[in-house]
Amino acid sequence: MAYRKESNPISSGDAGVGEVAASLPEGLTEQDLVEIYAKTVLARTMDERIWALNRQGKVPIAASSQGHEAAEIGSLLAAQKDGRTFLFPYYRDLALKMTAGLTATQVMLSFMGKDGDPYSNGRQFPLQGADLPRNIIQISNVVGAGLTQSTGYAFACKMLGDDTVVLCYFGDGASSQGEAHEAMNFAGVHRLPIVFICENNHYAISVPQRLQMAVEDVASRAAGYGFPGIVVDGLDFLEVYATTREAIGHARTQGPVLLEMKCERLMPHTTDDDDRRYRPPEEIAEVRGRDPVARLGEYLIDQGFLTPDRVEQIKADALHEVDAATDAAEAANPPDVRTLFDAVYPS
Amino acid sequence: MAYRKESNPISSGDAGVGEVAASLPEGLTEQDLVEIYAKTVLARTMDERIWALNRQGKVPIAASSQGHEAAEIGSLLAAQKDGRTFLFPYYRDLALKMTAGLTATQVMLSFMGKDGDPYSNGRQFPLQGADLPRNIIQISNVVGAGLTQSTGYAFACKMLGDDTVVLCYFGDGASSQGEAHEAMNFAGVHRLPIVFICENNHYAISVPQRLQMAVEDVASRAAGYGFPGIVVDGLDFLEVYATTREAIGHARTQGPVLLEMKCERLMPHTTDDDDRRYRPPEEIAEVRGRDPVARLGEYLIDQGFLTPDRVEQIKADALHEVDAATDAAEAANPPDVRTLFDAVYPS
Amino acid sequence: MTERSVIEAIRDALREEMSRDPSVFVMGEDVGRRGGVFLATQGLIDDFGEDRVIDTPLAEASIVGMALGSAFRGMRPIPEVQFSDFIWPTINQLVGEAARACYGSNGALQVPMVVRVPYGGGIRGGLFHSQNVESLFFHTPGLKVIVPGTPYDAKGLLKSAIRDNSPVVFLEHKKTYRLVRGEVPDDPYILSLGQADIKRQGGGITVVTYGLMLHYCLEAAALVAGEGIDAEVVDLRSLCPLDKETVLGSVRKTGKLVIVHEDNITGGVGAEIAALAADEVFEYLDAPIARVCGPDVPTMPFAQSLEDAYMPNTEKIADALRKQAAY
Amino acid sequence: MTERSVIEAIRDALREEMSRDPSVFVMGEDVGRRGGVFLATQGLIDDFGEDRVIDTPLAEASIVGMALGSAFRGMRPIPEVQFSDFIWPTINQLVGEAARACYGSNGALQVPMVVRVPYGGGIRGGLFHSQNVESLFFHTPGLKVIVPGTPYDAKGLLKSAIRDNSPVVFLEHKKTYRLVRGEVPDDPYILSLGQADIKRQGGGITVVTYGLMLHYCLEAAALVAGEGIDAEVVDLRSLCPLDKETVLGSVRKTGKLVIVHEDNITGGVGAEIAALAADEVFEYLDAPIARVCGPDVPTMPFAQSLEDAYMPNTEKIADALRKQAAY
Ligand SMILES: Cc1ncc(C[n+]2csc(CCOP(=O)(O)OP(=O)(O)O)c2C)c(N)n1
Ligand SMILES: Cc1ncc(C[n+]2csc(CCOP(=O)(O)OP(=O)(O)O)c2C)c(N)n1
Ligand SMILES: [Mg+2]
Ligand SMILES: [Mg+2]
Repeated sequence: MAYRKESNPISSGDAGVGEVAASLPEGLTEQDLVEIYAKTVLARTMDERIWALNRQGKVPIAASSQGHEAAEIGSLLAAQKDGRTFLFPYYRDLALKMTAGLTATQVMLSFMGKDGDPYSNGRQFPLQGADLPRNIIQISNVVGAGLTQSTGYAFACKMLGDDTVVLCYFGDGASSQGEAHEAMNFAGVHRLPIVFICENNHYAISVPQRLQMAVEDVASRAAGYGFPGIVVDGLDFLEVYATTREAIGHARTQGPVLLEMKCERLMPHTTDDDDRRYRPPEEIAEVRGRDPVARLGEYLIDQGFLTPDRVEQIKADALHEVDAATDAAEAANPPDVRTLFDAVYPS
Repeated sequence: MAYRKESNPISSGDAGVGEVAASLPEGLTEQDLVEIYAKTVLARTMDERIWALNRQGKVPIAASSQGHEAAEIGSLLAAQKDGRTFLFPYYRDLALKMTAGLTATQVMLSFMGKDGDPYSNGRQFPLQGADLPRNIIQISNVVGAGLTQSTGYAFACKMLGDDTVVLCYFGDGASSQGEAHEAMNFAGVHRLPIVFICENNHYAISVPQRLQMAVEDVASRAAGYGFPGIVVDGLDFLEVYATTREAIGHARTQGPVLLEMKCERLMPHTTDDDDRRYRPPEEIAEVRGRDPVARLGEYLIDQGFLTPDRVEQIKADALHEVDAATDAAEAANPPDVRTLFDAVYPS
Repeated sequence: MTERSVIEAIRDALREEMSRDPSVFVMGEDVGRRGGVFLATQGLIDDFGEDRVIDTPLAEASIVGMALGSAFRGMRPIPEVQFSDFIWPTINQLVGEAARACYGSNGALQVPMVVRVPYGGGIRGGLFHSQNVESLFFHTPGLKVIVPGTPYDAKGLLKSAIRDNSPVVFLEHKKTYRLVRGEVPDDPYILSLGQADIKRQGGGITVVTYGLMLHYCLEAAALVAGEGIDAEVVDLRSLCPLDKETVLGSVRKTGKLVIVHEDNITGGVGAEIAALAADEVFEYLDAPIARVCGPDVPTMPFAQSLEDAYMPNTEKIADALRKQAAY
Repeated sequence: MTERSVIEAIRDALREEMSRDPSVFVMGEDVGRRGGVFLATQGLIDDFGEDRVIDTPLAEASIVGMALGSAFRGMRPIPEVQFSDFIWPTINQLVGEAARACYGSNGALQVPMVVRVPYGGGIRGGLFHSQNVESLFFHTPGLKVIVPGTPYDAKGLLKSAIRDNSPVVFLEHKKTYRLVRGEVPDDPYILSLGQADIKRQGGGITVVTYGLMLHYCLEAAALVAGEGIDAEVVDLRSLCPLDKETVLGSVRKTGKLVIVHEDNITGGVGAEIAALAADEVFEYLDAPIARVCGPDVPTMPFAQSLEDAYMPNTEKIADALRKQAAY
């Protein structure tokens, strides 16, 4: 874990991190990794399919997780192992939301705006709304709005004396919003059980990091709120897992952590975007070579946890699952027009 | 200048600061100090009178500068000596606004909401609006709103290639607003010619600093925006003057500085407030002993720049001036009711 | 029955609901030891502690955003916006997020939150301590908007609002806080949200109003009664849900409609009342629909002379009634 | 004359004004290399450089707050809010500050700023990329609010807005961007702010509308013309200043009024139009005033079926015209 940098270091007695690169991080088995790899591949396959369906006019809009999978699924796995977390993800978190437990068909229904979309039943952009059975809220895709909400959620957990830790996800772009400041400041004052996770892919749509901030690391802001800021390689599944695990522990007992995961956006911003307008071709090419899913697969083969054949099988299974989901969602009904007036107010 | 602390140190070649406590800061003469002392006393006398007039029902509302005079007038003097600055003060800046050149009568007209109020002609709370002849804008008393405006002003100065430096004043309370973050972040990205001056009196009305932030110094946030943050003793006129001077120079050539001046609020928040509801009596007593105006007077006597008699004369002159202003303002007319509809749009 | 001021009634409601339900809490600037700048929360910190009476940093967007988040965890937050004029930074969380959380999650999320907002002028507040802000909220499906005018209504409606599972904007006219006093039952009671109240019966002209203006309308109605003008004064109390039936029923009876509010006229709540009448009871109308409202300037100025010129008052309302009667 | 789309007309206006006046500049998220998400600013960075085409951080409040500050220094900023749905964080700077800077400084400050805002639905934008946000701005004295519906109007009005010394909210319906094309003069022209335009003459029913709905109204009018219904279509174009005279003059002529907008009905702009008519031309009215508007739900959902159910369309408008004609 050479990458990891700390400002205002985390004051945890947790050993092991940074020293045991060769062995698995605490709490993780070979079996876990194989299972999570299959889920990662499924998410990637879904992500690619959705993009293709957009080109066919069947999915109006999609944001891709490609390049963010290690950050999302690695941190999710830490949360799931912990078992007492609540998540506020953002719109680029298909891989996370899917791995959290939605079926492929449910995901596809959401992307097509069909009846049965578990987040909003077709009212919102894909996977926006809430998935309470899986402890996820993302009311909207308004950038930055989730930070104060998740802070308030964490505050309520503290008031109620339960031991939930909130994970709040956002991009580098969102870090510029005033509410990011307000949320972190309050979380610091009350030492709330929250981990702020910035998936920094160096772009807010087309705006590069140099026009967004004068610092290298969003995590450097944590010092101004009185809590630790940590930078990790967001393409490295194990580093993400281990650091998130540690951050959750810290948050539960000592207060907030700002965890910055350096990711890459392998695709354009959304299906509506053409990144060639603003990203040099060399950069696009270079970045697409830095694929966290491929990296995880290679690692698992290297370690002997998977054979290349098994990897191919996993990919084939994923494709099959996504095919079936596509068919099911295409055949599904649109939401009934009479639902237009439902739930303006709670019933 | 033992007090001064720097985070992310200012990179100025300017010598002298911190080394010449015994002699006067660069650019300042004995004559300057005597003149500015007279203005400081005038501002204090005005401030006390306004409070008294409020109790008589003649001034509906006032916020007092008492305890902030060294910060306000010291930094203003640095700006005036520089000669190429533009100011965005806030509502507690009576001492600054007055010393910037308003007559005592103009100030009084403003506090009474009379015709002739130079800031808004009676539309706004006292001294809110604009005083363009003296390079001052404060559109409103909405806390925090001036930070992005002043940043935009500095951005325009940079675009136009002039060499104005903007001074933006705000309290510790305002530092919690999202726009404080947005403003500083943008100023950092574009290295704008702006000095952010936080008059930290440790309270936002009744809310103490410990409930506002988890850090000791607002200035510690500057590192997260890539520019210097400096803490000075805001009760020390000379330290304020010298550091502001240096910060203006830095801002003009290298970009923003966040200057935090530790002040004390000697009075309740406004004439509507009763600070005994939330401030321990010992604290109130202790704080009222730390009077920057008295301190400046003692210093000038110590240094032999003024005699005690001269000080008494200055006070008597101030009282006389304020008496005359009070009479003039009381005799003045209210704004003509026909002006209600003026200037909704520019003419 | 005990005589209470509006501010006392609000304080009583807060205290009773906080005692009744541990998930109710208040948060905002200066709500703690200071007791709020208007003392609405005075004493609550002594009774319920720092954990349920939260002095927040000065950051309105987060006050509402965090309240919203806490509601998702099952709390019933009562964030206070110190003055209505400072509500603008909360609009994204309030109008963009809270109002749609239920709809946008297809009913999965509920937002039992009451945003308390001291508003309104006539108190030398100038441009930034006097605003009427109801029209945006009135226009936002998903919110409820309550505007009480009396201590009785304030208490009963605030208690209901706190028990409601929708986000409620609860608008308290600052000038009524101490000025308006009235009888309040000693026993617990609540008033359901969404019912207008006919505060004065009459057969000649319907006057629709709310908030501080209710009192000026009642005064004006009393003033012109001696001239043979028989006004019925409908106090909306709740802007959303809007009690269309009571309003339109009254217009059906009187055939004449005057709408009174302090907010500036163009695009105000009064426009909707007029539009509803001009559509749904058109055939009953015997006269043009009149509005007595603030003029289209950016809120009332600070100077007494200018503030008086802005404010609708008893005399201006009485004149409108006379004109309407003579039509 | 050349045929242009709305987005092309807007781009032309920006380019012409930036060429004409060096104090004009654009700022916003992605307005630079990306050319804006709708390509309204495409190519400007090549012609005018990074200094006048500013890609900002993702922080709307500061985009407007900084634009305002730059206007005080004599610039003429054109901040873009990427989607109307994200305008809420700017409200304090826009409604609280910019709209009152002139009034609150007794005329000392001017704000020559145009906030460009792509808005509106019918493009599968769902709850957070479809909003109609005009009503709050319409209700705010100190702002001007422009809502063009055609390329000709968009160009001429945007150029005037840029030259105006008041803060202008310039609302561009996203669905018109590429869908609506029309002739635009090759020679420079401007259109003055505050004048409605009668887009179709008729003597039977007045239809008042703006934005995308203009086109549906024209279609509906054409549709029912064959049935002997003679509708006059008034395109407001400017909500503030509001051209009351053109609207009321038309109603005086026709005696019947239908108001059409996409925004949800309660408290929308249509309410004010109805209220004005019910007051000032009451005696000319031969029928109840009808409104065809979005329903009171939080903006249009994402699913095609639900979006269609939300949107006013030609058929719904034609039905209202028929009903009005039959009254
Ligand atoms: C408040 C707001 N402003 C603008 C947008 C439009 N928008 C959507 S995503 C985005 C960029 C976000 O960048 P970042 O936070 O870095 O996330 P990323 O997409 O890179 O993962 C923008 C500008 C929005 N959804 N919300
Ligand atoms: C946006 C906003 N919120 C609340 C207020 C009410 N208010 C006025 S001053 C103040 C406290 C400000 O504290 P600080 O910034 O520290 O300045 P100080 O008064 O201590 O100098 C508050 C809450 C306001 N004017 N504007
Ligand atoms: Mg990004
Ligand atoms: Mg303070």
